[in-house]
Amino acid sequence: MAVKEDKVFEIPDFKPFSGEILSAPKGIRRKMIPRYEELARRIRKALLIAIQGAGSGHPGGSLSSADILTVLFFYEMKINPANACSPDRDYFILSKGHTCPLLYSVHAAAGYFPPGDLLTLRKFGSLLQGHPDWKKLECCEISCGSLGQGLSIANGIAMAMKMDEKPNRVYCLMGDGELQEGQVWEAVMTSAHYKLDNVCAIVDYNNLQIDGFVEDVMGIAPLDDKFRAFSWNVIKVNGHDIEALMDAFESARSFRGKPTVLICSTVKGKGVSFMENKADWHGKAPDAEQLALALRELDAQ
Amino acid sequence: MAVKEDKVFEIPDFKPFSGEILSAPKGIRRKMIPRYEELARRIRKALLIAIQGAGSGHPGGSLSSADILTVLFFYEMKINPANACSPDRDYFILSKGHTCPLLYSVHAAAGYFPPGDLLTLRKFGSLLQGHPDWKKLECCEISCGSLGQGLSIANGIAMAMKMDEKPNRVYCLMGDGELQEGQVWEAVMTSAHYKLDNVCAIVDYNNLQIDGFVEDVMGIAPLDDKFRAFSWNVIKVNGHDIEALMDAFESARSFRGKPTVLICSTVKGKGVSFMENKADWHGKAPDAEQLALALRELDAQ
Amino acid sequence: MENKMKATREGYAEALLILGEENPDIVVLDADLSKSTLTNRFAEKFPGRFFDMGIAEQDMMGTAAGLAKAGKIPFVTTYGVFVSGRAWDQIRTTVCYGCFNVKIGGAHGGISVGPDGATHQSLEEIALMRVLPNMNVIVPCDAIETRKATLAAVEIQGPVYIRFGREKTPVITDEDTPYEFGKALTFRDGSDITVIACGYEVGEALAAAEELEKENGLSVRVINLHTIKPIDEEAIVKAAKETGAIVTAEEHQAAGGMGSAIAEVVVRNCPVPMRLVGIEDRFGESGQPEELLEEFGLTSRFIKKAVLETFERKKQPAANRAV
Amino acid sequence: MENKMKATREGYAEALLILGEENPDIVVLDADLSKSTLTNRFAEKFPGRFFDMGIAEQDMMGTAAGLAKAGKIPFVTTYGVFVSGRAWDQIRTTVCYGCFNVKIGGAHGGISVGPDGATHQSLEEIALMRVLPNMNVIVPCDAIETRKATLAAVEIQGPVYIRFGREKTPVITDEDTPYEFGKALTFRDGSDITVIACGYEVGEALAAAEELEKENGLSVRVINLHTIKPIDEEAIVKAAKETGAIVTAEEHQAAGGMGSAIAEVVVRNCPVPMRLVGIEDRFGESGQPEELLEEFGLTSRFIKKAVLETFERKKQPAANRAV
Ligand SMILES: Cc1ncc(C[n+]2csc(CCOP(=O)(O)OP(=O)(O)O)c2C)c(N)n1
Ligand SMILES: Cc1ncc(C[n+]2csc(CCOP(=O)(O)OP(=O)(O)O)c2C)c(N)n1
Ligand SMILES: [Mg+2]
Ligand SMILES: [Mg+2]
Repeated sequence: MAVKEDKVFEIPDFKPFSGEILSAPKGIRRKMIPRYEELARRIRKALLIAIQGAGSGHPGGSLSSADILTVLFFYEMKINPANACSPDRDYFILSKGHTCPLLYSVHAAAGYFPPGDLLTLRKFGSLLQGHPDWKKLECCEISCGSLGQGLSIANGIAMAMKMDEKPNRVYCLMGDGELQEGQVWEAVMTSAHYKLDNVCAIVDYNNLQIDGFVEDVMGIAPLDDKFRAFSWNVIKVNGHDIEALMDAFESARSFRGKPTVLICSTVKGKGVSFMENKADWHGKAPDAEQLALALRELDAQ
Repeated sequence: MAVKEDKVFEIPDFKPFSGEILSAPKGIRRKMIPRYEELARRIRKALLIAIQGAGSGHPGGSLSSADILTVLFFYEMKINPANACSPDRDYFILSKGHTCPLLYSVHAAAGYFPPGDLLTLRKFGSLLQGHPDWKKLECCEISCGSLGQGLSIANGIAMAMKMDEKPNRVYCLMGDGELQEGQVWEAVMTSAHYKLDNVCAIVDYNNLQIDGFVEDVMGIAPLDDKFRAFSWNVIKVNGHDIEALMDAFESARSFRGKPTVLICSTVKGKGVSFMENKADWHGKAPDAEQLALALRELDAQ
Repeated sequence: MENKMKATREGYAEALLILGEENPDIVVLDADLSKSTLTNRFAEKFPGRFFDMGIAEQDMMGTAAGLAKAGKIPFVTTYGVFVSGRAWDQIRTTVCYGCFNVKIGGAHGGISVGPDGATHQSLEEIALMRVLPNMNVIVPCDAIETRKATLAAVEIQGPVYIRFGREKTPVITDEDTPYEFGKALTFRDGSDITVIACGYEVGEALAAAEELEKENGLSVRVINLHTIKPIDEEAIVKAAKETGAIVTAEEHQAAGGMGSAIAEVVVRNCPVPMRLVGIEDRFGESGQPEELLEEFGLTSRFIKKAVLETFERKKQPAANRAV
Repeated sequence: MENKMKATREGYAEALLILGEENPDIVVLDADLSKSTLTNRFAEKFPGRFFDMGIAEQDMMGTAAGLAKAGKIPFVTTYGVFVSGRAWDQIRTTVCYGCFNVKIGGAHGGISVGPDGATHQSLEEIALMRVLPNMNVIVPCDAIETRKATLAAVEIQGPVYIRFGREKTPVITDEDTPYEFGKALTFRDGSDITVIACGYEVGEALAAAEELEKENGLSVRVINLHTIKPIDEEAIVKAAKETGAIVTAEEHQAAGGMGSAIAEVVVRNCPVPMRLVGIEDRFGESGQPEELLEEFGLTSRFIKKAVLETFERKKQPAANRAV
């Protein structure tokens, strides 16, 4: 079945799921796992549609983090989509900026901006830049795209919260390849040194970077030992298991005296069989036909 | 006893000790520990005299590494003072460039240049720059002074040796404060990833940096766990025990498949009571009186 | 020739293959971008001489210096913004101060990188690199010149920065076009005004010059300043003296880059009216390369406008010279 | 006033204490050099608002951005060479592109750092910082102006780079000297030629001007260009128009720095003969500050020489203007 290259795909309707979840008290959300799964599926569809529309972008690492961010934004974090900069919000710092199609889709799903805007991704004049520009789109919190810088920023925010005795938490998502950047380890030292237990780092451990498998390009294993040797609280979790992620985030939240890292085992390209575990799908847009196939696959799950 | 500020102190005579050691076969050197101790003492005296003459410089971290470099240059490494760039030499990369008064003194002791040159340290037109400039003084191998860069360079040399199937080893001395630089951890990853067992890193673990104790400024403990988590072979050793250092270097040399780090416990300012364990003596020159006192103390040991 | 399009990164990759064949000391390093920088071609052909350093630009630069120390000739390659900016202190202290024989390939230079947006559009490397003692800086105008420049870089002892781009751009030279490191090329003679350009802008400058001749009867000299450091003072001073006005064009911040280097030469030797066409102190944005070149004022029509204005100033000495 | 000597870093430290008192949002970060940058004084007074980040300039810069994101006003301080060069990509992408309210204190600027030598002598920061969109760059001339500039930096929303030095230097302004961010100060009027200087070189320029008046009867205008970005185009163009020749002086590479920024303004508006006094594309060396200022051509006699030569060129229009 051939798909016309200029076909415009429609961003899925998030409301039935995101609305229901966001209006539920936290205690109840635990029982809504299937809705989270459906929401994550729609977020995956949205980001793929956005990337196809843009003709470029990064599907692999967006798909691998999709469940994590769904849980983070719709279960764990204190957010206020009507007022992105609300002073009592928790902060989310995307350090692996290339996976902003995911972040944008999550934002759209939560109601920060109209989901239709996702179709402007990477286009001239769009608020949805190829890598986030928070001066254009405030809910992104920071501008990023140069890897390895997010955790330092997260630490700075967390230090300010401690100074002001505010309870806001700070989350930071990094890639496994990204951990090769020395600045990350400087920041890892800082979080531990200043006992920033309001910091929760999340590693999308999908085993792939651009040039291939992380262990082939520049090995980072054993990652849990590394974080432990840097005096962090370490939680290993399946990054595609909604309930396990909920548990992990709760556990991180209640841990005192040390920052926590969630090392999330994930599959790069998760949800789209032909993208899964393929370095080639790190930074390539699907064409219309591939997208149609991907959407069908996602629907069938 | 007042010492005149313009008194010129004389660089000790290294020859009787350095000459004897260097002409002895390696097997015999083991039995010459007292001579090493005397040589290290003279090197300490020389570097203090040089710093006092310069009116500025870094005694603390020079004194703490003095025994290590004495063993390295006079026992462990293949060196050729008559031809600093001899192709079969082992390489020494000083990463903590501020402690070059020590490196220069070791070089002078080994005969790379006349010991009298030490009195030109940091002076206008001198080959002995405040931080090493290898274009002026080839035996320094590289120019340095910006912390955290040495191990990367060492890795590059080691990779070239592997490519060319050459047995030359590469040693790199770093400070404990210096390990806060992210580039160090990038390099630590690289040495392990490329299995550079011809690299031997040495950490002068003297617990102090400029602003105070390392654990107060930005903690790096537990250091052995960190290196192990980065897949290194770790040897902990007393950095002032000549024989233990000899053992450690030998053990490092025979270890295959991984780079080795010698984590050397040391005392900053070692050998001069009023400098020992004092952050203030990191980068301050003694005046003539203080120097005279220091030299007397060293002589009495 | 007119219509042939080829990315300058292709020229870099081709040169690496030639060099790899010729010289066993050539090694290539990349920071997880070998598919974009096209160093993967070298990696396939010479796997033992290619090192992927992961996403660690600082370490990559230091490692390259070590390789150079041991006699290799490393080509360190990644996106220009990261290789020049993330590793600047390493380039300064280790590579330039130590004067090691490290060749730096800065890929994806300029705004034409397109949809990736500001963070990936390298607009400051010329400024960052030319200020460093011992550094040489080359910005070739097309794929063929990039190949020649990369080959020539090996003849220079010491650090060299070569900037190239991602997008296919017109091939405006051919195999016979002379290339000499440090020597500007006059691509078009003219007497009324001179446009000095580098990289992609050379083609835009030529297009502008042609139209200016046809439409306005202006005789416009066009100089391809592929080597920005050391700068060809002679060609610049000659142009200033002979044509009395200069417009510069580069895919870079107007401040601090090639135009700025030319302005330094001009005021020291022969002050004439100038305009610097470049990016006006803004970060880039996402968009198609053509959209961006237009938005950021880098297409030939902006050069035309600058030429006409500057030519006017040349004719009105009172207004633009000393009282 | 003449003979008072005080290091500009003292002015920075004083300002931090005043700001700390006035504004609870002021925080200070240092990278293990607080005793040299004198941020240790702030640390003693406001321990809860001082963060030693260890020897990790990149992380320090990112942390500062995070603090700014959360409403604090961080002053990030360490040696200029490390703060500008080691953390350049962080300054670019996180601080400047994100336009965070981060103030950067670059200590130990210039060759006058002395015996530490090349690695510690920051000679490129002006070039590195002025090329960045959203960045503001200030190089005050003495301790009092440094205090004022540091206080003023807080009034500016967004990133500011303030350069100051290690050595005691003459205090040439007083409490009443006006300081306005972005506005050049004419310290001495003159009609034959203008010397525009920043930092330590302002004092050398004044000395040169006085001698030139006495010895050569020249009327030399001296402008203190404390703010290099945004640059005071008006004052520069006025000087070019009214005096017809400009000499610039800075303790920085002659290429890419303040002189280069002025040359850009001059050629775009009013081309006149210029000479750029600065470091001629060399790395620094160990030595006493005075020896180095002499060796690297930065004392008043070099400014004098440049003024005389440039004034000659001004008088010979044929040789230095268009044919
Ligand atoms: C400093 C820097 N260097 C290089 C790049 C180019 N780059 C973008 S994504 C990427 C690979 C990232 O891999 P990983 O962190 O594993 O991300 P994921 O697999 O989650 O997509 C690289 C090298 C960059 N953005 N920033
Ligand atoms: C990149 C960089 N940042 C800062 C400095 C300034 N500096 C010189 S020595 C030093 C402290 C080093 O401490 P450590 O590594 O423990 O050395 P040691 O105790 O052996 O002297 C600092 C911060 C520098 N030289 N390079
Ligand atoms: Mg990955
Ligand atoms: Mg130490």
